[in-house]
Amino acid sequence: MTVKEEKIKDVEKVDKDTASEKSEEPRIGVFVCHCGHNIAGTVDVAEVAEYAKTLPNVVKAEHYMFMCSKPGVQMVKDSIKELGVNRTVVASCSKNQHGKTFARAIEEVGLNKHRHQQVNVREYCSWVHQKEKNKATQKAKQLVEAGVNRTRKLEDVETQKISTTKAALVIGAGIAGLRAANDLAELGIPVYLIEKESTIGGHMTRLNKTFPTLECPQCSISPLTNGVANHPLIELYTNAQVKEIEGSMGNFEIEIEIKPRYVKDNCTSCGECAAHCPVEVPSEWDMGMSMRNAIYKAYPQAIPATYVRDKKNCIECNTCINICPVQAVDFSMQPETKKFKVGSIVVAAGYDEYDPTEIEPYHYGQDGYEDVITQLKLERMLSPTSLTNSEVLRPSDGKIPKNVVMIQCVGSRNDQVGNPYCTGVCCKYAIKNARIVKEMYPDTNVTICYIDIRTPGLNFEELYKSAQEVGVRFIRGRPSEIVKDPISGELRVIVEDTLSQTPLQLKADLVVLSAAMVPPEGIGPLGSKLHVLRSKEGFLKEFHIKMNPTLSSKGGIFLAGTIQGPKDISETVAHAGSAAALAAAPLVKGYIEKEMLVPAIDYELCVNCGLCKTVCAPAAIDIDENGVPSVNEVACKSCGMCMPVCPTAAIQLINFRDDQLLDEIIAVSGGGAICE
Amino acid sequence: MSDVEEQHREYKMDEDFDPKFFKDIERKSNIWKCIQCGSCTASCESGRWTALKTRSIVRKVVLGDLSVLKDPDIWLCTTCYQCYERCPRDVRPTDVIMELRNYATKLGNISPNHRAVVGYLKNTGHAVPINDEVKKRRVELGLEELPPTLYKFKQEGEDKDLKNFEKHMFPLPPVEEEEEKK
Amino acid sequence: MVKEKTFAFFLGCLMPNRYPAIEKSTKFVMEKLGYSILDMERASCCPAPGVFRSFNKLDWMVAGARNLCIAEQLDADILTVCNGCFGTLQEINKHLKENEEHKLLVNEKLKLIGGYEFKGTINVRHVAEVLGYEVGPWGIEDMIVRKLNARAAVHYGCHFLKPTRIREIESSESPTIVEEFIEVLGVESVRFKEQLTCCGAGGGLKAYSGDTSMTIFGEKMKNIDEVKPDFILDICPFCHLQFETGQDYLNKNKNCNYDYPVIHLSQLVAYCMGMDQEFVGLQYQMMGRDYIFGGEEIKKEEEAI
Amino acid sequence: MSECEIMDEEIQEKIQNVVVFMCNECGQGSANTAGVARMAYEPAIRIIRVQCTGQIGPIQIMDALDNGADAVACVGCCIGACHFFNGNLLSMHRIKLMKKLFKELGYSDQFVNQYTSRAAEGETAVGDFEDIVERLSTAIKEKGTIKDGC
Repeated sequence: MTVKEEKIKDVEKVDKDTASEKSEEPRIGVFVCHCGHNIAGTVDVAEVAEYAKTLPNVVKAEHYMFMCSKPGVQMVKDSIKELGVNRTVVASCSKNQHGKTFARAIEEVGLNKHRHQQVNVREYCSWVHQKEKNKATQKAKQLVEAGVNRTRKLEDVETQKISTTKAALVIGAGIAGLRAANDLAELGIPVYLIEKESTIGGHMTRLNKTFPTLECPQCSISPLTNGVANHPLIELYTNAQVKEIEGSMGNFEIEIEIKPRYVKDNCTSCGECAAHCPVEVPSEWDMGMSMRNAIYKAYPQAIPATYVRDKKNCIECNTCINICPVQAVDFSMQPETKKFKVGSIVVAAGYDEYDPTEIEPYHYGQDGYEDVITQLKLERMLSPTSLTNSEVLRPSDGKIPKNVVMIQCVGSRNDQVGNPYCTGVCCKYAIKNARIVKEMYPDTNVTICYIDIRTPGLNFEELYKSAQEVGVRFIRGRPSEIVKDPISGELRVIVEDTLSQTPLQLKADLVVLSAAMVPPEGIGPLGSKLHVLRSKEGFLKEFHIKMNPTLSSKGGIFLAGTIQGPKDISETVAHAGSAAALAAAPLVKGYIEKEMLVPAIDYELCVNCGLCKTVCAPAAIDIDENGVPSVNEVACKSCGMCMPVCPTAAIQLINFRDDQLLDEIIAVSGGGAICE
Repeated sequence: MSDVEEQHREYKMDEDFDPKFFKDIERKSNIWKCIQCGSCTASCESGRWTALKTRSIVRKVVLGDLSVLKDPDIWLCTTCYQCYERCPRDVRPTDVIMELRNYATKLGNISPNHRAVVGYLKNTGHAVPINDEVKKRRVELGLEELPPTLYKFKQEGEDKDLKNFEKHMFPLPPVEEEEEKK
Repeated sequence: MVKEKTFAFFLGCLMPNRYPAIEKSTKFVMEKLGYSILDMERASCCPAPGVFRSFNKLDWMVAGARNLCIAEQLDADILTVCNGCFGTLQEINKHLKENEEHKLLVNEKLKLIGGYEFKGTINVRHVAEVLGYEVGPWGIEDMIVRKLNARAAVHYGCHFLKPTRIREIESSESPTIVEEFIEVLGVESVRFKEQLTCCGAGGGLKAYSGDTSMTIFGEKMKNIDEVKPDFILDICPFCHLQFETGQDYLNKNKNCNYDYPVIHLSQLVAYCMGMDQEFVGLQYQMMGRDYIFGGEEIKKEEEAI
Repeated sequence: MSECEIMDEEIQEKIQNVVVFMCNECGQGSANTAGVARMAYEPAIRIIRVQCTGQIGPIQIMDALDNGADAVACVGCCIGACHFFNGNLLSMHRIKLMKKLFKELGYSDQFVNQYTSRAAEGETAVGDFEDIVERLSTAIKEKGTIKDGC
């Protein structure tokens, strides 16, 4: 008796008691189907049925022309009613095809549908061994025998209806978050919308015009921002971040931490405090292209309109407190935390623009190279609310540039920097900006240095053609370096025009880098709080790129927009809409139906090693403080991967326990049936 | 294909290329992933003044165009490694050009000056042999007249290493006669 | 293991056979800093990468490995003063340590030409890197006897920093190792256009076609001439040779009249540490013969030179 | 004439049962497609459906070999497409370790194998089965079957 047998024996002993209490002595019904000639043509079904009779615990063994037909199914039901059969085996086609019909049939007669075992003797046996009839019959016998062994110890698995809290959390209030929040609210679901910054709208409020139709972004985002701001069902929290997330699909407990605004809500946003505030720092919202005070509002149409004080730069001179006509400024506000329950979470944390300082030959951000900017900074200069009132000026001397050179693929399609992907967006917005600049200053020569112009989709090729017509020069070559002449201070972009094979040195008064889209800065901690998997590029990983691009790796958590990967605005809105719809489904229905095919932990055997937690991809196993694991049944995907890693076989997936599998393996390996 | 067409044929066919030839060129270099972006030629300082176009050399290797081996431009590279640093696909063009030079020497196109340098190495152990004027300076500076390198031991008669250099190292194909080369 | 504070001094070709002054000043500096310098008997050419690696990569590695074995027998790291030698030896050393297959091939041929066997127990160091990082500006401060105040055009060369993934010393786009070091000597590094480009001599180009190498060098000299430095500071005898013969060639053929003295880092440091001007060897060089360093003596306890 | 016929008789009847664990998603899907397309393969192949090949540990494999199976194989989804994220990678890793263990014990390491397949491709599954039988027959030629304790 090897050590393994003893171990299995003890487990069996434990299981036998629990199993037998629940389902009295097993009485198995075996039904072999002819499936016309599909099975009977190769396998001698009568012989198989005869053999099944001889197996232990088998009380009824029949073979019939078409088991899946009405009379066939009725035959199964009768056997349960009359002979008290409590486990059924049907040897016919595959589980995906008719497994469900027999499962539903035995459920109608009061038997738990998991007590049925489908044996595939058609696709796995008769159809593929048509030349070896004798061997096919032997194989069919063994498969049926395995089915019988397997069904002997099947336990009940009931499907639970778990009620869901009818509320949703949306993280991030960019265009994706606003869209998702709005769609959810329209379905009557209360939404908690939290935003890390002090104002909502995300990157879109910074843009000057959006491609391909060059309409201004305010008109596509302001209905959403206003709609969200005063929607009865949406609670908006700005300056707020997720602190803790517990629970699983359908019932999450969320704790958020709201950083203080130091300005009460009765602020009429008259702007007096900012006007008199002595402190001036570069404004992050304006990408550093203009200054803001220590107490500020990001941009005139910001929502919420209340001002916010930046504690780090504030010198506490109290002028804002004294000057405020409604005494809204209050330095004593403390960070507060809020807890609430939600059914689903939509993550719409957006993206960050790649910081090109890492590419040293372009000297971005080094002193003396102020005229090397990124596309977002150019958008800020062009936009109506900019400091330069939408004039394009050189940051170094404020003059209008004579030569503007745009460089594509900065930080993307670059293995050295570790971003091998192409965002598919930089070409579109570079061409848009190039055209706008060329139209504003016809005698400035605008050049785009590209590797491949990628403008797929409707009316983007027209955008490309219109830029060419207006006179934007396109040079195919990736610039290697931006050189500054120390004496004249003039920038030159060194590039090879690969189409005419001539190395060029382009004079450039202003260089605009089309920087890639990279995962946002706070993605690490957010990802670990949500227990979701991330792709190798750092974005959150979708469940399946085609079948389910908006569900994350964990049930109940959905991804909207660029947090899942680089997208342009129209794709983001479509993606956010689908995320909202999927997130709303369990909430509108009110419950989640989940088959409780989940692991059971035998705490006598468990040594608290925590290995099961490491292997569980949907993070459904939580370890409490003294190391005892517990299974979060709703989050479990019943994949069974925790079983082999458990050193003491303490965790066993119901109906896939080691001994249940062992019985089936024994039969299939030719070791003969085992009896009770 | 009559030979008249053969002469004026401007287009190339698959037979003119032999991509297998460069199969194991610098296995580490990812030359087959080159997207022809031109960063290498743009950062090439020698290419600004000469006909050296690194990108088109890499292109010819990827296509398997063997004319690149006879092309004198590959000898204009100063191995400054700027293209090696700046290639977004990590193709390491400097190593590729050095490898091409290896193939080229096997075919025999070596410049006479380089051949002379190999000669110096083989009989003095140095690419730049010493001369009397420098010997005088060394003495004035208080250093011994001959540095303790191979050349000094050759003067003192035991130069077995140098003989081995002669025998085993840097075998160069013989100099073809003039007319064959043209 | 490798002995502390000792270096096997790899001479190479250009230093001993053209600019012995650099050899003299390097020995002087190292001994003053407390390092013991061993002679590498039977060392040969590194061999020069431009010419020999272009002919036969395997034989290039074998010749280089032979020099490494000599240093391994002395059980000391190699010290070089030339970018070419440093580039070759460091790359071969690192490559053979990582690539088993080539190591066997090379060892096989090494046995053939003299019974050497590459083990990979030493590292290859460059004088600029030893001074810049190991000794550092703080280490040399109190050894300075003469503090200059001059403006120098620093030329890094190519093989010292690049390829960065193999040399792993410092970024090749904005290096500061030499600038920071010579600041202590009272020398201010003056920026000029395209400072980090190549002097035009490498890759066997100087031998292959002298005039191409001179056109590249001409551009370099034009940029240097714009900022009018006091002297040109280099860390490689081959660049040293190129700057010397280049200025002479441009003066003769392209009617310019450059006369910038070309000084190697070792010469500069040796002079500042008290070696008298005569040993620095400017008088043997073609350019800037009569350049007087200037700079005042630092009146500290006057130790004998 | 499918390749398995030309195998000589003596090896042929030595192969009685080959246990193949197939995952519920793509593994058994490809066997299904092969069945629907009537692709013949060696009748000794016995298929067991499991939730994911990541669920199959050394215990199940040793059980199968203990009880008379001539070879064991796992067919999971292809890399990156596992419905439970890394099930197929875990089982690939386990089977690699078991192969090493077999070799150390002196058995041929061809008794355990891991394959991946896609639900839509029947030929991949049949190709895997033929590969299992072929490796098994070479192993038996060299060292005999696992039963007679080679």
